[in-house]
Amino acid sequence: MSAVDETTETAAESVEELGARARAFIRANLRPLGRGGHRDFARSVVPDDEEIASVTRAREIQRMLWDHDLAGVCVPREYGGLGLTPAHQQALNEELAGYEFPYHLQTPTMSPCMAVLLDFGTHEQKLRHVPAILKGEEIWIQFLSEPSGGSDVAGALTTAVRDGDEWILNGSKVWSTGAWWSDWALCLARTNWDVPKHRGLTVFMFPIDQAEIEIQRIEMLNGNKEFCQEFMTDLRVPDTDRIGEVDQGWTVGIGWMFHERMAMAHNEPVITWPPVGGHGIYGAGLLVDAARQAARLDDPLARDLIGRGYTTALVGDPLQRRLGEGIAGGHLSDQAASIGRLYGWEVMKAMLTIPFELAGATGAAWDDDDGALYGTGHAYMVRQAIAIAGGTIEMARNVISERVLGMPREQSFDREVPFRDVPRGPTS
Amino acid sequence: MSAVDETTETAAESVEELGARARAFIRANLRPLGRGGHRDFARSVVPDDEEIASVTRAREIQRMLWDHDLAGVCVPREYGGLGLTPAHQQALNEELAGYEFPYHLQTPTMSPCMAVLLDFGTHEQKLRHVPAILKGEEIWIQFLSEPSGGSDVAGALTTAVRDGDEWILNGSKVWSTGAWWSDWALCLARTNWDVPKHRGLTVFMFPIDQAEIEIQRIEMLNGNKEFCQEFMTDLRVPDTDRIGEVDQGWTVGIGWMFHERMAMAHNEPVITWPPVGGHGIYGAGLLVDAARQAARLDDPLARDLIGRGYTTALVGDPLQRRLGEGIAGGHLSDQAASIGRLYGWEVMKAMLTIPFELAGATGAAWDDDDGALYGTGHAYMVRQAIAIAGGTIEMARNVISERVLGMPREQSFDREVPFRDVPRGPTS
Amino acid sequence: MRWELTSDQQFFRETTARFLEDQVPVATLRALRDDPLGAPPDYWRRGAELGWTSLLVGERLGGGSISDAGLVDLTLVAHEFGRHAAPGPLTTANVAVAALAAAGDAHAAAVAAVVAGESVVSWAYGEPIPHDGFGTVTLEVRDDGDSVVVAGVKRPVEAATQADAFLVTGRSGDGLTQVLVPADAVGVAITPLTTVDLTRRCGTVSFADVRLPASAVVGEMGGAAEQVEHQVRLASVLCAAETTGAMQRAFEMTVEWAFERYSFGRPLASYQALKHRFADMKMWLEASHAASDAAADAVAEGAVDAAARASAAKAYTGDQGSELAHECVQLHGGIGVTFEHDLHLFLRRITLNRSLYGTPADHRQRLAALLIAREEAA
Amino acid sequence: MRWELTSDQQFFRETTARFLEDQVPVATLRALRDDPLGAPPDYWRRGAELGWTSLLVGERLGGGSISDAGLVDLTLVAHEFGRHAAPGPLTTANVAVAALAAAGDAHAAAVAAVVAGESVVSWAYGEPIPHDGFGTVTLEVRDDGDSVVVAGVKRPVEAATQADAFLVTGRSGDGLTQVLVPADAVGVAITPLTTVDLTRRCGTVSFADVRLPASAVVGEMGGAAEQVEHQVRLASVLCAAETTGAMQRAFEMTVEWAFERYSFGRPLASYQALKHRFADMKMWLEASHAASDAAADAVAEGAVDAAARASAAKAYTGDQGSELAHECVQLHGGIGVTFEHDLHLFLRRITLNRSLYGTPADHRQRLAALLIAREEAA
Repeated sequence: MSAVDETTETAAESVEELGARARAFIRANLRPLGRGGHRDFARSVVPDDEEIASVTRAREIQRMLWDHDLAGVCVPREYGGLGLTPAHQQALNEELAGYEFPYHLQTPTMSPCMAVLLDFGTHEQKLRHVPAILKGEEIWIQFLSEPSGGSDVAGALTTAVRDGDEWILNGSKVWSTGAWWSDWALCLARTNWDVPKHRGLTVFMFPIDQAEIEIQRIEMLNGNKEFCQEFMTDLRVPDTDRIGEVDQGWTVGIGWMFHERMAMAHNEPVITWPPVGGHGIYGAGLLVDAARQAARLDDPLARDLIGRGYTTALVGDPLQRRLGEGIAGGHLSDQAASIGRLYGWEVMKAMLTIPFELAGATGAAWDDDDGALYGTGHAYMVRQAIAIAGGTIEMARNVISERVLGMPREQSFDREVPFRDVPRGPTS
Repeated sequence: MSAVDETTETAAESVEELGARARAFIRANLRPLGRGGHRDFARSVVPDDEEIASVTRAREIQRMLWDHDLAGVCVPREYGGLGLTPAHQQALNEELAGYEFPYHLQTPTMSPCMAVLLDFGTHEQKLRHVPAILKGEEIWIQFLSEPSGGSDVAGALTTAVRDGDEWILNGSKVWSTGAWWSDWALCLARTNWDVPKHRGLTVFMFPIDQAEIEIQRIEMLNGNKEFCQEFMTDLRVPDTDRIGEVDQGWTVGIGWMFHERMAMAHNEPVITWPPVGGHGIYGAGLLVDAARQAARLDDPLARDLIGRGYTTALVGDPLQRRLGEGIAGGHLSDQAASIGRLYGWEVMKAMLTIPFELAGATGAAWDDDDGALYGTGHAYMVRQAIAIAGGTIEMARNVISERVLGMPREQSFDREVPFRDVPRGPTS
Repeated sequence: MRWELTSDQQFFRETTARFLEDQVPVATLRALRDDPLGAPPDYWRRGAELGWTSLLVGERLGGGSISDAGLVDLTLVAHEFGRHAAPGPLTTANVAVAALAAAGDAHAAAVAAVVAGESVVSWAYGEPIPHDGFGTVTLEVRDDGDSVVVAGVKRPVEAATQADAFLVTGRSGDGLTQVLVPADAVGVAITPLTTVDLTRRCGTVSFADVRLPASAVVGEMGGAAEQVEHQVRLASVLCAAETTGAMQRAFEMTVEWAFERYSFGRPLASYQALKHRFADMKMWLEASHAASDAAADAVAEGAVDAAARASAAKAYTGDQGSELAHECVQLHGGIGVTFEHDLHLFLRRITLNRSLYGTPADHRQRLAALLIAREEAA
Repeated sequence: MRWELTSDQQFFRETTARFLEDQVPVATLRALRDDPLGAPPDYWRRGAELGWTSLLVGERLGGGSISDAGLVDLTLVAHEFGRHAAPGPLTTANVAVAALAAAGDAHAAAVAAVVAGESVVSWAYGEPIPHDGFGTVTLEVRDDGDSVVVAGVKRPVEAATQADAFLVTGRSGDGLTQVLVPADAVGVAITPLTTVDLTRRCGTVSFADVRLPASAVVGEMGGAAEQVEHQVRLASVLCAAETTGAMQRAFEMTVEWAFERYSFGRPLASYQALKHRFADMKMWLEASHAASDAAADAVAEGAVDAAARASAAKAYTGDQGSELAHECVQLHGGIGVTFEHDLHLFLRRITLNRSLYGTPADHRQRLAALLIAREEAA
């Protein structure tokens, strides 16, 4: 499965040419990242006005990429992309090392949302949304997880009922990133309760800014309010905004999961993201920043931790490339994307844990003058979010053992029975 | 469940008095352990003559303990013991730190074998064997695991068929320690194939040196031949050497497992074993010996490893004491012994891994002059034996989650069907 | 916590538990998030009436213990503090008052005020980067005739903005000196830090040539090394006991969740991959209980292995407490990382205790030094 | 190993695989356990004919590669060596001959003999405790007019008792010097070591003022540092590739076992706790493939991150290879620790590669130094 048009004409531009063009653009237009003092969702609470400002900046950068023919490197030309190869995208990514990039528009907008649209949308649906996304005009989110659902996204309780040319949606979704500053949503809903769970789902898309959608922001333990919960009450969606067939939404859902895992693994050709081995927001360089701030650059124990983190990061990029190539070349099933998702957690765990370990007591108590050690305790405490959001690591391990290695499936009590009869708790 | 007679009369001797007496005996009679150059089953191949010599020495020490009223501290007086408390045994253990002790007679002889006999044997059976064991005259082994069995010891295929006042045994047992220098065996056999597996087992005891028992020594990957496999062909055992009721052997088996776990955890009051936090064969002191030999005593990374190992060892003794007291006091189920078995692995893993890590390249290639680093690579490679023998750590985790925490049992296909119908492989 | 308590200990523990349930339920803890003191009014004084601050002080100075070993009794309070993620400077205030009491009658008035809960004295030990290596003391205490001069910076100091005075550990040439410095002394500056815990606060306290009468010295000038070492052990024991209580609570919540939460039509508790992780957690939890109880006994008795047992308990609960808390979050899924859920209260407490008074890595270095010394002597 | 090979590479790899299956099946490996050379007669020479020793040597000196990158081709051989736990000094001999060839025509005859498999030259780099810190070189090479004098001890040296000569890395004042020393030179003493591997042997080689003509120097006197650094990278890449092959084989054996072995009436492969561990192992395995292939590319191309990629591959495969091999043993149960079973052949190979040419901890220190230098320069 791939969001990339395999039939694209031979690339007019070489990888090196694109890289050179990207380098020139970046140096002329983008701001280099500062050293130390990384403030991100994990370490600190970003005030709303700053958050809005960075979303606005991300839209600007995306528009500049569009204007300079650097947006949608792997997206087919008919939908506004360049129709080039993953290697071209990688050349752009590598040039971005150390520079700002349109962080807020990558995941979930480019993938899984746009990737799902490219795989399953109609020609008209793609024409309407893909160029808008590539210009930075539409930011998308996923209406996927539900409060009761945990790892079982196919167990969606959000219900869509047909009413003429429209559908009426009711239910609640959760863990969408930044719903309050996003434009469109991709939503998995139940359209049939009388069949087993995978056979009664349908996918819809709709604008978020509607009276029938109430957005509540979820406060994470570190005070961050990036994630939201949404409540849909009699939300009407035209049938033309349905993606895929009625009750066949799990076909779309499987592709959706695939792209989500690839995105979590930073292994999606439609995503623009600098390599993690480099410096930058989650690059290994931040470990050196932390050790320097802790005055431990010469401490063998600190160096051991830096070496561990750098190893983890350095292995990440080639692994994701190997998985991508293995899937594209038919050496691996699509499901192997879960390996990348699991490894993505290894990298982030190292990046969120090691600075805390380097910080000593400053990891528990800090102030504004602590530079790269600011908020390392928050980052450490919230780190499991990365092992949960975007599909838990437990689900990834299930998928790897069952779908990649072919081991027997876990016993389940929801596969053969109508969804309304599935046990949902100790008393049911 | 306890091998200790709860009704014993009030101890005539205080813990301190016994400790003082033990100290005097030990200093007068036992050899202090040398420093460095630990040669054990994991690091090196002990030649057979050396092995026999140490077994003989172990019997001598046990006999000296007997002669000095220090054998069987917690064993009832009527069977030759002192009828004292676990605290008395602990006082003896602590005095043994740094001295030789009758290693070869502790496990499986004292526990699980003697402990099972004390729990389930008849008065006559105990009178016949327990004093002999305490004098060092009988070394026992377990005929428990089978080549096909893995973790499922209750799935025994060794069969016992009744013939008048005797039983005829056929089958194979494996992973018995030092069968070739031991005297008696405790054996779990199937006496009924037409009932579910736990309901058709019976326990027997018999001398090992018989023509109907063929002993093959198993070579471990490090060249050590401590373990054996035995083949029984028409072995006749009198019914008076049956322990427990016919077909009720799993009742004995549950006690047997319990004592095996307690023994693996060095948490059996009938076992004499110096504390692991000290120095001695697997004491934390060996980590210092290894670091000294590696000339890394001042290396912070080496010290971190030493600190890790020492922490693991120091926590071990109080944990085992806590579990023992918790079980004895009714705060924990007997099944909590599995926690101690699991932790015992943590300690041994540290003791077998850290010296290898300290050794650097010497861990892969050594000679006779390498002192405490001799054979660390062998010890490292064979370390999982400790996580397998005496009940795997996987079984321990099953027991802790299911029997201690009360979580749902794993689905099994062998609980309700006659044992002969249980699937044993992909084709059955 | 140990299996068997005397009935007096049991009553003492339950009194504190009931008080905490009543005074600082989780809703109150959340509400205290931005409160400068991080505790309800009069909370600490009433806790002191229950005995929270008197257990390491001898009877002659107004203290007393429930059993023979006041430190063991105090770990019962610490355990309940962990179970309830309770506010209050329990560790730092007790370590400080133990030091004041150990100096005899010289600071009897200060001791009495602390014991009564009318005053908080906080131990100021750690120093800022680059002097934050565990055990490093660079703050200077100068003898100047009838007065002493204190110069340097301490960080993090628990309850910095709440304390009435600080027990400051400083250096005088080759020796260590401890000084009781009022928070309002001229030259003392206190700035708050953002702290991982919801109610326990830390700050930076700087001493700009603070001049005090010589009587402010606690113990002998330059002769405090042994006392400071004892304080490290006390703090380690109390952190370990409190962390164990927090682990216990987080674990119980998560076991309960595993039975109630269904996924794919089955409770989480029925999945073997999770069951095995619960088994490991149960082992860490029981080992933490055992390690911290053994450390309390050893330090209370002044056993030869007291330093090692205290550091082993601190290192073990620090590492395994964090692992357990992260596993509990993971097993809860998304709800586990929200502020709305209670789990983070315990994760925070575990994280704070791990970081203060020596990280696990710091204590491993101590343990290695202790073991090497023991082996070299053997 | 990479997904896509050219047909030439594929043919080359298969030729070696078939040769190894034919010449050194596991029964043969077991039989070689006590053999002094650890290999069948003529095995190495015939392997050399297949190209095992020529890939890092330019065509002018009799070598040549299958693709553009001889090192990449050589990792295909190393991978098969790992999969078969094959005997032979593959890493050490190739690193040594690459160094000889890099010195131009000076050692053409020695190069030709190695390429033909008629001679084995082994790289003597590491030194005994207390000089065993990775990268430490204390062996002395003295310039003495027309001759050089070599004094010191090297350990462990692969194939020590088998080698015809040693490429010895030594120190000359501030610089490094490499010397080609015949094994039978006066003053050379070789003593075997017990080695974890079944067929690959190590020994200690001491040089008691061994005097050789100045022409024995490889490269410039005192100017070998850069070449030695390149050798460390080559050895790291080859160890990583070989270890990945051994991991692949151990993993395949264990997956197969999990499907065939029944416990409690179910295959092991149906237990979720084990399935999740297999998932982690699969991740380590794919990551090891990726890391070692990326390292081979980077070193072959002389990329700016070549040193970091080589060390990351060595560290990652060293740690994760050992973890995977131990997990495979554990999942096999008792049979997995026996000599009778094949699994230990791969565990041994992984353990040896982990320990030679820098342990994972050594390479982490290198990686930290590289990253710090990069960041300081940025």
